[in-house]
Amino acid sequence: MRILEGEGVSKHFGGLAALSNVDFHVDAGEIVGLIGPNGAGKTTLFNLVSAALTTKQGVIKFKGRKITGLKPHQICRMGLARTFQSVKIFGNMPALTNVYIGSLFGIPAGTPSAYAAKGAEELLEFVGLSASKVTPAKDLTLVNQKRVEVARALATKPELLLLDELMAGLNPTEVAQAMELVTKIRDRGITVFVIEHVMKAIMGVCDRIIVLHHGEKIAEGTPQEIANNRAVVEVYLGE
Amino acid sequence: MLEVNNINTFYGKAQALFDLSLRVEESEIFALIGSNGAGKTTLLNTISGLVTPASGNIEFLGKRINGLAPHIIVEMGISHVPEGGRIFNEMTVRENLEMGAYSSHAWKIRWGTLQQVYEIFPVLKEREKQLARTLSGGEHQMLAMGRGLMSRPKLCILDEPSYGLAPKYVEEVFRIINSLREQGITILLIEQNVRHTLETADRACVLENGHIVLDDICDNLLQSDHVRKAYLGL
Amino acid sequence: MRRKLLILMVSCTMVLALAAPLFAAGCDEAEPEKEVIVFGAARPLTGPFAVYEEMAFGPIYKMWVDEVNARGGLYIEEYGKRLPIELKIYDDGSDMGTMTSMLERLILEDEVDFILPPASTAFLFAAAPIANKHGYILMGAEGGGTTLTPLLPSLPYYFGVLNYSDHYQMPVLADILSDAGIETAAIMYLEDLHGVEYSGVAGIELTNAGIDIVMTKSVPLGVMDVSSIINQAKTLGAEAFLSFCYPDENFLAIGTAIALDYNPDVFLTGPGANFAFFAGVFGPAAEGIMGYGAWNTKSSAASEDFYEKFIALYDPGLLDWWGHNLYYAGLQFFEQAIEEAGTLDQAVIREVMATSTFDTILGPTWFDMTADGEGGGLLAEECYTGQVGQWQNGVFEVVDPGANRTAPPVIPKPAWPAEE
Amino acid sequence: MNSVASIVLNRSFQLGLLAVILIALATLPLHYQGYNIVRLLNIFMFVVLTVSWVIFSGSTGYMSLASAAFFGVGIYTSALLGDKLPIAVVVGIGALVSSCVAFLVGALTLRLRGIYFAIFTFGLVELIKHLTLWWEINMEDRRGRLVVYVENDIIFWVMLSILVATLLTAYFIRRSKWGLALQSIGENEEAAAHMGINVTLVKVITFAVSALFVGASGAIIATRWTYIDPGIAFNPLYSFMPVLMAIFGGMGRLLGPVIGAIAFTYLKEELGTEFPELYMLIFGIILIVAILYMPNGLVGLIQRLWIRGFRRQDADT
Amino acid sequence: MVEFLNIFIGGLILGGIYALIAVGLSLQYGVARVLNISHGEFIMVGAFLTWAMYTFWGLNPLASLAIVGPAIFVVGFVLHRTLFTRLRTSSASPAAYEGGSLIATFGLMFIIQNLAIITWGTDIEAYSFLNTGVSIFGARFAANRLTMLLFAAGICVVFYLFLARTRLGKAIRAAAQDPETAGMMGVNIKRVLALCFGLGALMAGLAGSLLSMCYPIRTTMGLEYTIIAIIVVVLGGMGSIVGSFIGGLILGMVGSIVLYIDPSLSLVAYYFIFILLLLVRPTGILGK
Repeated sequence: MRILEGEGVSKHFGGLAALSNVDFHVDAGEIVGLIGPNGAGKTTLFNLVSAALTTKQGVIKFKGRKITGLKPHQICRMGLARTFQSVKIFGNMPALTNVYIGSLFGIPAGTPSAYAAKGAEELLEFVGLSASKVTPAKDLTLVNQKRVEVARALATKPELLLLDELMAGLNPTEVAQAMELVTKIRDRGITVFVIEHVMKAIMGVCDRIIVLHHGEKIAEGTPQEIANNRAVVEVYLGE
Repeated sequence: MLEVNNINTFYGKAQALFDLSLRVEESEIFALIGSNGAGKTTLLNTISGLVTPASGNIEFLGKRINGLAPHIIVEMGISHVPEGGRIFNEMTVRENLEMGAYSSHAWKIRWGTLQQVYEIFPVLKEREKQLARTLSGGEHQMLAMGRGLMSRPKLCILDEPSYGLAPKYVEEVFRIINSLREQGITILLIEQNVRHTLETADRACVLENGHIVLDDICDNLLQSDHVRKAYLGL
Repeated sequence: MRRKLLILMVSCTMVLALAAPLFAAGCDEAEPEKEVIVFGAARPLTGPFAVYEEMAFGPIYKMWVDEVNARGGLYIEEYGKRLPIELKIYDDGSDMGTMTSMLERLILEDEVDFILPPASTAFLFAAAPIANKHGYILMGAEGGGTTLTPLLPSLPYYFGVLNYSDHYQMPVLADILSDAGIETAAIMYLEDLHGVEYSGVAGIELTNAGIDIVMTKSVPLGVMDVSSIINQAKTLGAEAFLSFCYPDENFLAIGTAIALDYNPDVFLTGPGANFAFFAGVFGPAAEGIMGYGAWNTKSSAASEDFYEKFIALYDPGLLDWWGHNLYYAGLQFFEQAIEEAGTLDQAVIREVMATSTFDTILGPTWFDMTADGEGGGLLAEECYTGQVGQWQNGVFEVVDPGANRTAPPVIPKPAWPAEE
Repeated sequence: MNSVASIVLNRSFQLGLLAVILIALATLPLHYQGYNIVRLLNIFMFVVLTVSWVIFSGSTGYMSLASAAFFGVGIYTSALLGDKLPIAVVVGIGALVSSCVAFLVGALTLRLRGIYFAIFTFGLVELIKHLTLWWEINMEDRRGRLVVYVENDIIFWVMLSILVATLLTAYFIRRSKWGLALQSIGENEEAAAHMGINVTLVKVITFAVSALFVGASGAIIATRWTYIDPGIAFNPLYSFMPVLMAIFGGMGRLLGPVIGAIAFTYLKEELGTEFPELYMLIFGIILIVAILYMPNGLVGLIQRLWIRGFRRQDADT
Repeated sequence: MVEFLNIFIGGLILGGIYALIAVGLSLQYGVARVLNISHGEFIMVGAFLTWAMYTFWGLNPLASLAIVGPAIFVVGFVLHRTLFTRLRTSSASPAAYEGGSLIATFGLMFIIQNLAIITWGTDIEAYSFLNTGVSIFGARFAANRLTMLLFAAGICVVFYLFLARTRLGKAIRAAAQDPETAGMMGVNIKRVLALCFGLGALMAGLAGSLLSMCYPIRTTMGLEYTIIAIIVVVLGGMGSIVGSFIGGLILGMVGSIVLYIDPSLSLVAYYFIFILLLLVRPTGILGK
């Protein structure tokens, strides 16, 4: 089943085409990777899907329903959550409150606050941060802030999670932990769509990879296919 | 060349560096390895004067530099290429490079230096008149490094030069780091790409929670069990 | 826990702060012997209206207080002795809310014996009901207006001294203009009570006198360029240009008219032209410019004396040839009424003021009260020294037809001086 | 010490104390007619303005300079309807009209952030002022209006009610889910939107709610002024003051703006009466010294002293 | 044609003075991060110094620019080195610094105004300088206003070249974008920030000097000019010097046109244009 699909999605900034006519889809239960050089339009695509930017050309569907034109909070409540390339946490609030807000507002009918609080604690533990519950989020390290973002996104009870460069700046050991986290998220029945530069990670966890270059989709396939794709090697992977 | 002796640094109330010492010798690539939050960037900021250590001292070419303002430290020959590049987006590529040569001795010879930088990074010459924000990610990092070289540094501090770059550009960055050493510039490097870094650098130290736990030549570190387990994921 | 304690501590402090003055008010000591008469006022020492304090009523009430005290004070029969005057001036910062509060503070908390008026028409309007409620006499100095006239029956304690648009100025202007054979006039007025009233009354009076008003333009407060208006008046060939604005705009209008070489037969401006420093700013260009409200040293011997006293104390440039003698006369009237009443009881003094005529620098002076004698009053027409003035050879001459005139009007006015 | 503290910290004791203060205030005009009524009235007004400002701007970080617009709308409501309807109804209408204006402004300014929002709202005050002026002069040939006169004690009671309503609203918003949403908007609006918060709705409604109290206090205070014109009603002072008072008091908690407004109003009046010639100078110096030495406002200072006091006590025992 | 010239040159005159008032504020906010509410007070002080020197010593107002500018620059520079530097280093965050400096400039406004009132009183002052007509293709303008325009334009151009071409100018622009990184490049940040504040004050002082030739002045007029300056700066885009020029010119032109059609609507038009433009471009004309 296609949980997310886009047809002819384009975006222009001024005269510059950030995305032109991209078709893509994500199937339920998959982990899909989105790679490409900086400025290829990866984050723009995420922004369009999550409605941080408005889609004027092309159609994006989530669970078969057209979501172009909806507001971010509506998309979130439909079950699509995301994290951000540059972290956007609620810095002066404790880590737990960050997650709590996700569970309070992320679900259409809202959650009774007691349940929400309990859920938030569980999720913080899930991402391995139960020790820093009361620390203001801005005092956490970048890695932990990204984890808070993941927990916060999960708190909205999503069916699809967009992860934007979760692993940038991590050392190989930390990358391995992050990969494990992504797999665990999928094991909870959540479809994952990731942007990553760390090839080892992307090759290791993704079922399928989409490659963007200059706003166009240049390749799509299993990690094996991508690694051997001439065009991808040329513009992105290098010899 | 650079000697850090027993420094303690605080961020607000939290101590970030504990009694930390290290030495960087002339014309070597010295790498700092550690997980996020270990204090690597704090250490670099302490060296370049953005953060003042609470105690201890830092000497560069035999002169004490801790407590001096950043602009004086630049003048003495330390150039800091910050994490993420932090180029001036609303200025042209050329103006960014000129800013790199701001310190007075470098300013006088900036046109000569500019030609040298353009030789190392030909793409910057092509983009000379563009606003820096129109550059792609790879070019962005080139500009940051080029700008760092404009001050004719004796010691160049590179804070995660490959952060967020496509694999193809990561190769390019390491190639450039190597070529800098060949020109006689000493380099202090932070990188997450641990294997690549240890293969490129001469010596490295491992920083954990504000303490140095290992300090050795890279070949030894590559063999170390601790490094292999904690940083290479093996 | 600390936070709760903190909340508690602060609330306690609040309660104490509230209770303290109540307590103090509750245990008033026995009334001591009266030693001094206190006059209180909320005046604009700062803010945009501060200019009034410096140039209009301010110098006059200070001068008057000093004079009275030099004589030993006001003789109050009730106490059988002279009591000196003390001033209690608060700064209202040119803010209406602050002014009303300060005025009530003076009356209720400081229990001053008398109050002096705040500055500007709008503030007078707001002060009058407060003064009336507490039974304090309010002499209106800087301000007054047709809007207030219908309210007079409800304001028995209000005594206005300043002349204004239909309080004789515009009718006199209309006479002067029609006598001189002026047929067309252009009006520029400020979007403010003053401008609206004057342009409205001038419209009626001039039209009645057969003068055609060819242009009426309003400008907002803070306007920075009026050349389009001057150009238009020039194009229309208006023989008289009337600027019902404040000094800022009036100065701008004159400067622009000089630069654009628009020299109508009559150039009249509102507040600004009446100040002595005006002639200094414009030099020979001031010649022939008219303004409303007028007196000068030739008006009477008493005026001459007042002028001498004033310049002995202040910079002559501060002199106001419209209101200064009126404010001073108002205070002289007030002073004599208090002594006549022989008490500080304002109701008694009010009756004296409403029914008596006293000698002031204006000559015999009285107020025209509302028909039933129960309301407030305005200075009588006969008391004014002049309604319209004109700069002639450095003197602000009174050019009203009739006995007040000190010089005939020069119409058309002389040309602007040639470039230096 | 301990037993006193436990009594003092007892919740019902605190509530009781609050009730006593409230009753004391409410019955004050019955036995006292002096100037303190007016003084308290002014303080109440500024507390209302400041707390209303904080309800929206304090948590969302959008610095609104529109208070003067809502205040002025309230004032004009009173000027237009004051003599036709009972004063309580007029105040209610003033509140509602202000709130509607705020709703429209909020809906219009959604795209503006930071300083642009602040100056936009300020420009709006000026636009409304000049439009009203232009309308009065060109369409009605008048300038300014007389407002119906109301006794001080009535004004006092109405203002006290508005104050209580404002404080209660601020308190409950702060403690509710809604307050959390506001706070998260202040921390990071984009993230808040992606967490399922309807940021537009939350902002606009809060803005409209905060304007309710500002409009109401404008409507009632106008009756004290008795004569108003656009320049008086839409005085930008009433946009700046709440901001200054809130920062002066410290915005970390609800008490900060309250204390800030009280201290500020009191200080301003006392200086203006005690040192009329030098009060701006002294006031300016106090502001600068305050900002240099009390980075967290008055409340921050009190807290610091308080904690220090505690430490000393601990050290003594 | 004459009418067009009247409107056009009238607009340039207004626009020139608006731009000059705004550039200083833009520099102070854009680089030094101080939204200077006391900006208008510096304008007022400049105007009064010029007036005083003209009235008492007969000094040509244009010559007094050379005295007023440097004097006010020093005041601004010292103020920043003492007050604002201290505030900046003690502030927990950039946002806290912006709030704190806003309060501090409010304080400054009160202090400067009170000192000016003590020195010069509160009455209106004016003097007549070059108040003669000059004819340009049949349209007449006051010579003092044209002089004001020429000087304002000259000052703005020199200032623009300073920022675009010189080493210090580039340092200022770099510091505006990222002060910390500029420091890493060898820029003495404390000095550059103080310099910017001083230069902002200097521009205000010069604007005041020029204004006093054409308009009556009062010690209480500062805030009105501050408001104009803030409006122009926001219209142009915060931190963009060129934006301030354009914003000033747009307001000037709009003002001139509306003054021609219906003077009473001029202020309404200013604010209407301002609000409309912000709604279309939420970060000003040249903002990012």
